[in-house]
Amino acid sequence: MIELVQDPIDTARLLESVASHQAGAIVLFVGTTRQFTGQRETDSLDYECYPEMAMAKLEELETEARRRWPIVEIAIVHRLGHLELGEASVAIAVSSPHRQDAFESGSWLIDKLKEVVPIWKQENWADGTSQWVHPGVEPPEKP
Amino acid sequence: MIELVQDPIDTARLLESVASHQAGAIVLFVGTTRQFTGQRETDSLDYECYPEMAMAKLEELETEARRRWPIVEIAIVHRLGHLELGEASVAIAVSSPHRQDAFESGSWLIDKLKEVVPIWKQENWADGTSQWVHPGVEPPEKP
Amino acid sequence: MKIDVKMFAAARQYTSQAVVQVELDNPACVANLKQALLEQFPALGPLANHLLIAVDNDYAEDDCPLDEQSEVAVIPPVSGG
Amino acid sequence: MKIDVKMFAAARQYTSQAVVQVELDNPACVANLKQALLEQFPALGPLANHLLIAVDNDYAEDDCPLDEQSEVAVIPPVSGG
Repeated sequence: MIELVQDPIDTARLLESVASHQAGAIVLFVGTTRQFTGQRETDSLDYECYPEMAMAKLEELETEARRRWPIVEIAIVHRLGHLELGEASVAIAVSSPHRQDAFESGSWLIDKLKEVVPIWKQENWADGTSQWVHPGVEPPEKP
Repeated sequence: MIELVQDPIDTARLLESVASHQAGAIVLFVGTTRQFTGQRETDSLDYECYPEMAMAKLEELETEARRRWPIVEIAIVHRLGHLELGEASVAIAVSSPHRQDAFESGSWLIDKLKEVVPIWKQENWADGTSQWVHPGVEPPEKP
Repeated sequence: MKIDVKMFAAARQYTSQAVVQVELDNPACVANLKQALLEQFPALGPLANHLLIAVDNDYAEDDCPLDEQSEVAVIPPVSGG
Repeated sequence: MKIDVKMFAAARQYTSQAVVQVELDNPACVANLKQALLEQFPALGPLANHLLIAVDNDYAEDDCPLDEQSEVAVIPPVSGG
Protein backbone atom coordinates (compact mmCIF):
# COMPACT_ATOMS: atom_id res chain seq x y z
CA MET A 1 0.00 0.00 0.00
CA ILE A 2 1.66 3.20 -1.21
CA GLU A 3 -0.42 6.36 -1.29
CA LEU A 4 -0.14 10.13 -1.65
CA VAL A 5 -3.18 11.62 0.08
CA GLN A 6 -4.78 15.02 0.62
CA ASP A 7 -6.77 14.03 3.71
CA PRO A 8 -5.47 13.25 7.21
CA ILE A 9 -3.51 10.00 7.39
CA ASP A 10 -5.48 7.11 8.88
CA THR A 11 -2.84 5.23 10.88
CA ALA A 12 -5.33 2.52 11.90
CA ARG A 13 -5.76 1.68 8.22
CA LEU A 14 -1.97 1.38 7.76
CA LEU A 15 -1.72 -0.95 10.75
CA GLU A 16 -4.56 -3.10 9.42
CA SER A 17 -2.97 -3.25 5.99
CA VAL A 18 0.28 -4.74 7.33
CA ALA A 19 -1.26 -7.13 9.88
CA SER A 20 -0.56 -10.79 9.14
CA HIS A 21 -0.41 -14.14 10.92
CA GLN A 22 3.13 -14.47 9.51
CA ALA A 23 4.23 -11.31 11.34
CA GLY A 24 5.29 -11.14 14.98
CA ALA A 25 6.10 -7.44 14.86
CA ILE A 26 4.73 -4.24 13.39
CA VAL A 27 6.65 -0.97 13.49
CA LEU A 28 4.81 2.23 12.59
CA PHE A 29 6.63 5.50 12.07
CA VAL A 30 4.64 8.74 12.05
CA GLY A 31 6.24 12.07 11.13
CA THR A 32 4.47 15.07 12.64
CA THR A 33 4.78 18.83 12.41
CA ARG A 34 6.90 20.27 15.22
CA GLN A 35 6.16 23.73 16.58
CA PHE A 36 9.77 24.85 16.94
CA THR A 37 12.81 24.40 14.68
CA GLY A 38 15.51 25.84 16.93
CA GLN A 39 14.14 29.25 17.92
CA ARG A 40 11.87 29.49 14.87
CA GLU A 41 8.15 28.83 15.28
CA THR A 42 6.08 27.03 12.63
CA ASP A 43 2.43 27.88 12.12
CA SER A 44 1.58 25.36 9.37
CA LEU A 45 3.10 23.46 6.44
CA ASP A 46 2.28 22.89 2.78
CA TYR A 47 3.56 19.82 0.95
CA GLU A 48 3.72 19.35 -2.79
CA CYS A 49 5.11 16.51 -4.87
CA TYR A 50 5.91 15.32 -8.37
CA PRO A 51 3.27 12.58 -8.27
CA GLU A 52 4.40 10.14 -10.99
CA MET A 53 8.04 10.21 -9.89
CA ALA A 54 7.17 10.15 -6.17
CA MET A 55 5.11 6.98 -6.67
CA ALA A 56 7.88 5.42 -8.78
CA LYS A 57 10.51 6.21 -6.12
CA LEU A 58 8.33 4.93 -3.26
CA GLU A 59 7.80 1.67 -5.14
CA GLU A 60 11.56 1.37 -5.66
CA LEU A 61 12.07 1.86 -1.92
CA GLU A 62 9.55 -0.88 -1.12
CA THR A 63 11.30 -3.26 -3.53
CA GLU A 64 14.74 -2.49 -2.10
CA ALA A 65 13.52 -2.84 1.51
CA ARG A 66 12.01 -6.25 0.70
CA ARG A 67 15.32 -7.29 -0.86
CA ARG A 68 17.22 -6.30 2.29
CA TRP A 69 14.87 -7.54 5.05
CA PRO A 70 12.39 -10.43 5.42
CA ILE A 71 9.33 -8.17 5.38
CA VAL A 72 5.74 -9.38 5.31
CA GLU A 73 3.95 -6.12 4.41
CA ILE A 74 4.84 -2.46 3.86
CA ALA A 75 2.55 0.57 3.87
CA ILE A 76 3.73 4.11 3.07
CA VAL A 77 1.38 7.10 3.03
CA HIS A 78 2.51 10.70 2.52
CA ARG A 79 0.16 13.61 3.00
CA LEU A 80 0.10 16.56 0.58
CA GLY A 81 -1.40 20.06 0.73
CA HIS A 82 -1.94 22.12 3.86
CA LEU A 83 -1.09 20.69 7.31
CA GLU A 84 -1.67 22.25 10.69
CA LEU A 85 0.72 21.90 13.61
CA GLY A 86 0.84 18.38 15.05
CA GLU A 87 -0.70 16.70 12.01
CA ALA A 88 1.01 13.65 10.49
CA SER A 89 2.81 14.33 7.21
CA VAL A 90 4.01 10.76 6.64
CA ALA A 91 3.38 7.30 8.04
CA ILE A 92 5.30 4.09 7.31
CA ALA A 93 4.27 0.69 8.65
CA VAL A 94 6.28 -2.51 8.28
CA SER A 95 5.45 -6.00 9.50
CA SER A 96 7.98 -8.81 9.77
CA PRO A 97 8.36 -12.15 11.53
CA HIS A 98 10.98 -10.71 13.95
CA ARG A 99 11.03 -7.24 15.41
CA GLN A 100 14.58 -6.18 14.60
CA ASP A 101 13.81 -6.35 10.87
CA ALA A 102 10.73 -4.16 11.28
CA PHE A 103 12.68 -1.52 13.25
CA GLU A 104 15.62 -1.50 10.83
CA SER A 105 13.56 -1.42 7.64
CA GLY A 106 11.16 1.21 9.01
CA SER A 107 14.07 3.45 9.94
CA TRP A 108 15.74 2.87 6.57
CA LEU A 109 12.53 3.63 4.64
CA ILE A 110 11.95 7.02 6.27
CA ASP A 111 15.65 7.93 5.86
CA LYS A 112 15.53 7.09 2.15
CA LEU A 113 12.14 8.73 1.62
CA LYS A 114 13.59 11.99 2.93
CA GLU A 115 16.60 11.62 0.61
CA VAL A 116 15.16 10.65 -2.74
CA VAL A 117 11.38 11.01 -3.02
CA PRO A 118 10.39 14.23 -4.84
CA ILE A 119 8.20 15.80 -2.18
CA TRP A 120 8.72 19.31 -0.86
CA LYS A 121 7.70 21.12 2.30
CA GLN A 122 6.91 24.80 2.62
CA GLU A 123 7.23 26.19 6.13
CA ASN A 124 4.64 28.81 7.00
CA TRP A 125 6.39 30.52 9.91
CA ALA A 126 4.54 32.10 12.80
CA ASP A 127 5.97 35.51 11.71
CA GLY A 128 3.83 35.35 8.55
CA THR A 129 6.60 34.48 6.06
CA SER A 130 6.71 31.27 4.03
CA GLN A 131 9.68 29.35 2.66
CA TRP A 132 10.24 26.22 0.60
CA VAL A 133 12.62 23.91 2.42
CA HIS A 134 15.53 22.79 0.21
CA PRO A 135 18.30 21.33 2.39
CA GLY A 136 21.68 22.88 1.53
CA VAL A 137 20.23 25.78 -0.50
CA GLU A 138 20.71 29.37 0.66
CA PRO A 139 17.54 31.33 -0.08
CA PRO A 140 17.98 34.37 -2.39
CA GLU A 141 18.44 37.77 -0.76
CA LYS A 142 14.98 38.98 -1.81
CA PRO A 143 12.76 35.95 -2.31
CA MET B 1 0.88 5.87 30.21
CA ILE B 2 1.73 2.36 31.41
CA GLU B 3 -1.04 -0.21 31.52
CA LEU B 4 -1.67 -3.94 31.88
CA VAL B 5 -4.99 -4.67 30.19
CA GLN B 6 -7.38 -7.56 29.69
CA ASP B 7 -9.10 -6.13 26.60
CA PRO B 8 -7.68 -5.71 23.09
CA ILE B 9 -5.00 -3.01 22.87
CA ASP B 10 -6.25 0.27 21.40
CA THR B 11 -3.25 1.46 19.37
CA ALA B 12 -5.04 4.70 18.38
CA ARG B 13 -5.21 5.61 22.07
CA LEU B 14 -1.47 4.99 22.48
CA LEU B 15 -0.69 7.19 19.48
CA GLU B 16 -2.91 9.97 20.84
CA SER B 17 -1.31 9.73 24.26
CA VAL B 18 2.20 10.39 22.88
CA ALA B 19 1.24 13.09 20.34
CA SER B 20 2.80 16.47 21.08
CA HIS B 21 3.73 19.70 19.31
CA GLN B 22 7.25 19.15 20.68
CA ALA B 23 7.56 15.84 18.82
CA GLY B 24 8.52 15.43 15.17
CA ALA B 25 8.41 11.64 15.27
CA ILE B 26 6.35 8.85 16.76
CA VAL B 27 7.42 5.22 16.65
CA LEU B 28 4.88 2.56 17.57
CA PHE B 29 5.87 -1.06 18.09
CA VAL B 30 3.17 -3.74 18.13
CA GLY B 31 3.94 -7.34 19.03
CA THR B 32 1.48 -9.82 17.56
CA THR B 33 0.89 -13.55 17.80
CA ARG B 34 2.59 -15.43 14.99
CA GLN B 35 1.04 -18.63 13.63
CA PHE B 36 4.28 -20.57 13.24
CA THR B 37 7.36 -20.87 15.47
CA GLY B 38 9.60 -22.89 13.22
CA GLN B 39 7.45 -25.88 12.25
CA ARG B 40 5.23 -25.59 15.31
CA GLU B 41 1.76 -24.06 14.95
CA THR B 42 0.20 -21.83 17.61
CA ASP B 43 -3.54 -21.78 18.16
CA SER B 44 -3.74 -19.13 20.89
CA LEU B 45 -1.79 -17.66 23.81
CA ASP B 46 -2.41 -16.89 27.47
CA TYR B 47 -0.42 -14.22 29.30
CA GLU B 48 -0.11 -13.81 33.04
CA CYS B 49 1.94 -11.37 35.10
CA TYR B 50 3.03 -10.40 38.59
CA PRO B 51 1.12 -7.12 38.51
CA GLU B 52 2.84 -5.01 41.20
CA MET B 53 6.34 -5.95 40.05
CA ALA B 54 5.48 -5.69 36.35
CA MET B 55 4.23 -2.11 36.84
CA ALA B 56 7.32 -1.26 38.92
CA LYS B 57 9.67 -2.66 36.25
CA LEU B 58 7.81 -0.90 33.40
CA GLU B 59 8.09 2.40 35.27
CA GLU B 60 11.82 1.80 35.76
CA LEU B 61 12.16 1.19 32.01
CA GLU B 62 10.36 4.46 31.23
CA THR B 63 12.65 6.35 33.63
CA GLU B 64 15.78 4.78 32.17
CA ALA B 65 14.66 5.42 28.56
CA ARG B 66 14.01 9.08 29.37
CA ARG B 67 17.50 9.30 30.89
CA ARG B 68 19.07 7.87 27.72
CA TRP B 69 17.08 9.65 25.01
CA PRO B 70 15.33 13.03 24.65
CA ILE B 71 11.83 11.57 24.73
CA VAL B 72 8.63 13.60 24.83
CA GLU B 73 6.12 10.86 25.75
CA ILE B 74 6.12 7.09 26.29
CA ALA B 75 3.17 4.69 26.31
CA ILE B 76 3.49 0.98 27.11
CA VAL B 77 0.50 -1.37 27.18
CA HIS B 78 0.73 -5.12 27.70
CA ARG B 79 -2.25 -7.38 27.26
CA LEU B 80 -3.00 -10.23 29.68
CA GLY B 81 -5.29 -13.26 29.56
CA HIS B 82 -6.33 -15.14 26.44
CA LEU B 83 -5.20 -13.95 22.98
CA GLU B 84 -6.18 -15.32 19.62
CA LEU B 85 -3.80 -15.58 16.66
CA GLY B 86 -2.87 -12.19 15.20
CA GLU B 87 -3.93 -10.17 18.25
CA ALA B 88 -1.51 -7.64 19.74
CA SER B 89 0.10 -8.73 23.01
CA VAL B 90 2.13 -5.55 23.55
CA ALA B 91 2.32 -2.03 22.15
CA ILE B 92 4.96 0.62 22.85
CA ALA B 93 4.76 4.18 21.52
CA VAL B 94 7.48 6.80 21.85
CA SER B 95 7.49 10.40 20.64
CA SER B 96 10.62 12.52 20.34
CA PRO B 97 11.76 15.69 18.58
CA HIS B 98 13.94 13.66 16.15
CA ARG B 99 13.15 10.27 14.69
CA GLN B 100 16.36 8.40 15.47
CA ASP B 101 15.69 8.74 19.19
CA ALA B 102 12.16 7.35 18.81
CA PHE B 103 13.42 4.33 16.83
CA GLU B 104 16.30 3.60 19.22
CA SER B 105 14.31 4.01 22.42
CA GLY B 106 11.32 2.04 21.07
CA SER B 107 13.60 -0.83 20.12
CA TRP B 108 15.41 -0.68 23.48
CA LEU B 109 12.12 -0.64 25.44
CA ILE B 110 10.74 -3.81 23.84
CA ASP B 111 14.12 -5.57 24.21
CA LYS B 112 14.24 -4.71 27.92
CA LEU B 113 10.55 -5.49 28.48
CA LYS B 114 11.17 -9.01 27.18
CA GLU B 115 14.21 -9.39 29.45
CA VAL B 116 13.09 -8.09 32.83
CA VAL B 117 9.32 -7.53 33.14
CA PRO B 118 7.61 -10.43 35.00
CA ILE B 119 5.08 -11.43 32.35
CA TRP B 120 4.76 -14.97 31.03
CA LYS B 121 3.29 -16.47 27.90
CA GLN B 122 1.63 -19.86 27.61
CA GLU B 123 1.58 -21.28 24.09
CA ASN B 124 -1.56 -23.21 23.26
CA TRP B 125 -0.30 -25.28 20.35
CA ALA B 126 -2.50 -26.37 17.47
CA ASP B 127 -1.91 -30.02 18.55
CA GLY B 128 -3.93 -29.34 21.71
CA THR B 129 -1.02 -29.18 24.19
CA SER B 130 -0.13 -26.09 26.22
CA GLN B 131 3.22 -24.93 27.55
CA TRP B 132 4.55 -22.02 29.62
CA VAL B 133 7.39 -20.35 27.75
CA HIS B 134 10.51 -19.95 29.91
CA PRO B 135 13.52 -19.20 27.71
CA GLY B 136 16.42 -21.53 28.53
CA VAL B 137 14.35 -23.99 30.57
CA GLU B 138 13.94 -27.59 29.44
CA PRO B 139 10.38 -28.74 30.20
CA PRO B 140 10.10 -31.79 32.53
CA GLU B 141 9.65 -35.19 30.91
CA LYS B 142 6.04 -35.52 32.07
CA PRO B 143 4.64 -32.05 32.62
CA MET C 1 10.29 -17.79 60.33
CA LYS C 2 7.60 -18.40 57.77
CA ILE C 3 7.79 -16.81 54.31
CA ASP C 4 4.90 -16.73 51.83
CA VAL C 5 6.19 -17.10 48.29
CA LYS C 6 4.12 -16.25 45.20
CA MET C 7 4.41 -18.69 42.31
CA PHE C 8 3.88 -17.82 38.64
CA ALA C 9 3.60 -19.60 35.30
CA ALA C 10 5.39 -23.01 35.29
CA ALA C 11 6.38 -22.57 38.96
CA ARG C 12 2.69 -22.35 39.85
CA GLN C 13 1.87 -25.18 37.46
CA TYR C 14 4.56 -27.54 38.87
CA THR C 15 3.62 -26.85 42.53
CA SER C 16 -0.13 -26.51 41.83
CA GLN C 17 -0.12 -23.54 44.22
CA ALA C 18 -0.25 -19.76 43.68
CA VAL C 19 1.36 -19.14 47.08
CA VAL C 20 3.54 -21.56 49.02
CA GLN C 21 4.76 -21.20 52.60
CA VAL C 22 8.40 -21.96 53.43
CA GLU C 23 9.89 -22.29 56.92
CA LEU C 24 13.39 -20.79 57.28
CA ASP C 25 15.83 -20.34 60.14
CA ASN C 26 16.28 -16.73 61.23
CA PRO C 27 18.26 -14.92 59.83
CA ALA C 28 17.73 -16.11 56.23
CA CYS C 29 18.68 -14.89 52.80
CA VAL C 30 17.49 -15.60 49.23
CA ALA C 31 19.98 -18.48 48.83
CA ASN C 32 18.42 -20.23 51.85
CA LEU C 33 14.96 -19.74 50.38
CA LYS C 34 15.96 -21.24 47.01
CA GLN C 35 17.40 -24.30 48.72
CA ALA C 36 14.30 -24.74 50.91
CA LEU C 37 11.96 -24.33 47.93
CA LEU C 38 13.76 -27.01 45.91
CA GLU C 39 13.75 -29.42 48.87
CA GLN C 40 10.09 -28.83 49.70
CA PHE C 41 8.93 -28.85 46.04
CA PRO C 42 11.00 -31.31 43.98
CA ALA C 43 8.64 -30.55 41.05
CA LEU C 44 10.46 -27.20 40.70
CA GLY C 45 13.55 -29.18 39.57
CA PRO C 46 13.37 -28.14 35.89
CA LEU C 47 13.55 -24.49 37.04
CA ALA C 48 16.41 -25.09 39.53
CA ASN C 49 19.10 -23.42 37.41
CA HIS C 50 16.81 -20.53 36.45
CA LEU C 51 15.19 -19.69 39.77
CA LEU C 52 15.11 -15.91 40.22
CA ILE C 53 13.58 -14.55 43.40
CA ALA C 54 11.91 -11.17 43.69
CA VAL C 55 11.83 -9.37 47.03
CA ASP C 56 9.60 -6.32 47.39
CA ASN C 57 9.00 -6.10 43.64
CA ASP C 58 12.62 -6.23 42.51
CA TYR C 59 15.04 -9.00 41.55
CA ALA C 60 17.09 -10.05 44.58
CA GLU C 61 20.63 -11.43 44.80
CA ASP C 62 21.38 -14.64 46.71
CA ASP C 63 22.68 -12.69 49.72
CA CYS C 64 19.59 -10.49 50.03
CA PRO C 65 18.20 -10.86 53.59
CA LEU C 66 14.58 -11.91 54.12
CA ASP C 67 12.09 -11.28 56.89
CA GLU C 68 8.47 -12.23 57.43
CA GLN C 69 7.27 -8.86 56.08
CA SER C 70 9.12 -9.33 52.75
CA GLU C 71 6.95 -9.63 49.63
CA VAL C 72 8.56 -12.66 47.94
CA ALA C 73 7.96 -14.36 44.58
CA VAL C 74 9.51 -16.97 42.32
CA ILE C 75 10.17 -15.43 38.89
CA PRO C 76 10.78 -18.10 36.26
CA PRO C 77 12.43 -16.78 33.05
CA VAL C 78 10.05 -14.15 31.65
CA SER C 79 8.41 -14.38 28.23
CA GLY C 80 6.30 -11.25 27.86
CA GLY C 81 6.20 -9.06 24.78
CA MET D 1 14.50 20.87 -30.17
CA LYS D 2 12.05 22.07 -27.57
CA ILE D 3 11.90 20.47 -24.13
CA ASP D 4 9.09 21.08 -21.63
CA VAL D 5 10.46 21.12 -18.10
CA LYS D 6 8.27 20.77 -15.00
CA MET D 7 9.17 23.07 -12.10
CA PHE D 8 8.50 22.33 -8.42
CA ALA D 9 8.69 24.13 -5.08
CA ALA D 10 11.25 26.99 -5.08
CA ALA D 11 12.07 26.36 -8.77
CA ARG D 12 8.43 27.04 -9.62
CA GLN D 13 8.32 29.97 -7.22
CA TYR D 14 11.47 31.61 -8.66
CA THR D 15 10.37 31.18 -12.29
CA SER D 16 6.67 31.74 -11.55
CA GLN D 17 5.92 28.88 -13.95
CA ALA D 18 4.89 25.24 -13.40
CA VAL D 19 6.28 24.25 -16.84
CA VAL D 20 8.95 26.09 -18.80
CA GLN D 21 10.02 25.46 -22.38
CA VAL D 22 13.72 25.36 -23.25
CA GLU D 23 15.21 25.32 -26.76
CA LEU D 24 18.23 23.04 -27.15
CA ASP D 25 20.49 22.04 -30.06
CA ASN D 26 20.06 18.42 -31.16
CA PRO D 27 21.58 16.18 -29.74
CA ALA D 28 21.38 17.43 -26.17
CA CYS D 29 22.03 16.03 -22.75
CA VAL D 30 21.08 16.96 -19.19
CA ALA D 31 24.17 19.18 -18.79
CA ASN D 32 23.06 21.27 -21.79
CA LEU D 33 19.60 21.60 -20.30
CA LYS D 34 20.94 22.81 -16.93
CA GLN D 35 23.06 25.46 -18.64
CA ALA D 36 20.14 26.64 -20.80
CA LEU D 37 17.79 26.79 -17.80
CA LEU D 38 20.21 28.95 -15.78
CA GLU D 39 20.75 31.31 -18.75
CA GLN D 40 17.05 31.61 -19.54
CA PHE D 41 15.96 31.88 -15.87
CA PRO D 42 18.58 33.75 -13.82
CA ALA D 43 16.14 33.58 -10.88
CA LEU D 44 17.11 29.88 -10.57
CA GLY D 45 20.60 31.05 -9.47
CA PRO D 46 20.21 30.06 -5.78
CA LEU D 47 19.50 26.48 -6.94
CA ALA D 48 22.39 26.39 -9.46
CA ASN D 49 24.62 24.11 -7.37
CA HIS D 50 21.72 21.85 -6.37
CA LEU D 51 19.91 21.42 -9.69
CA LEU D 52 18.91 17.80 -10.14
CA ILE D 53 17.08 16.86 -13.30
CA ALA D 54 14.64 13.98 -13.58
CA VAL D 55 14.12 12.26 -16.92
CA ASP D 56 11.23 9.84 -17.26
CA ASN D 57 10.62 9.76 -13.49
CA ASP D 58 14.17 9.02 -12.45
CA TYR D 59 17.19 11.12 -11.48
CA ALA D 60 19.40 11.67 -14.56
CA GLU D 61 23.18 12.15 -14.79
CA ASP D 62 24.64 15.11 -16.69
CA ASP D 63 25.43 12.91 -19.74
CA CYS D 64 21.88 11.51 -20.01
CA PRO D 65 20.59 12.22 -23.56
CA LEU D 66 17.32 14.11 -24.03
CA ASP D 67 14.73 14.10 -26.76
CA GLU D 68 11.43 15.89 -27.24
CA GLN D 69 9.49 12.88 -25.91
CA SER D 70 11.40 12.89 -22.61
CA GLU D 71 9.42 13.68 -19.47
CA VAL D 72 11.71 16.23 -17.80
CA ALA D 73 11.56 18.01 -14.43
CA VAL D 74 13.72 20.18 -12.19
CA ILE D 75 14.04 18.51 -8.76
CA PRO D 76 15.27 20.94 -6.12
CA PRO D 77 16.60 19.27 -2.93
CA VAL D 78 13.69 17.28 -1.53
CA SER D 79 12.17 17.86 1.92
CA GLY D 80 9.37 15.32 2.29
CA GLY D 81 8.79 13.21 5.34
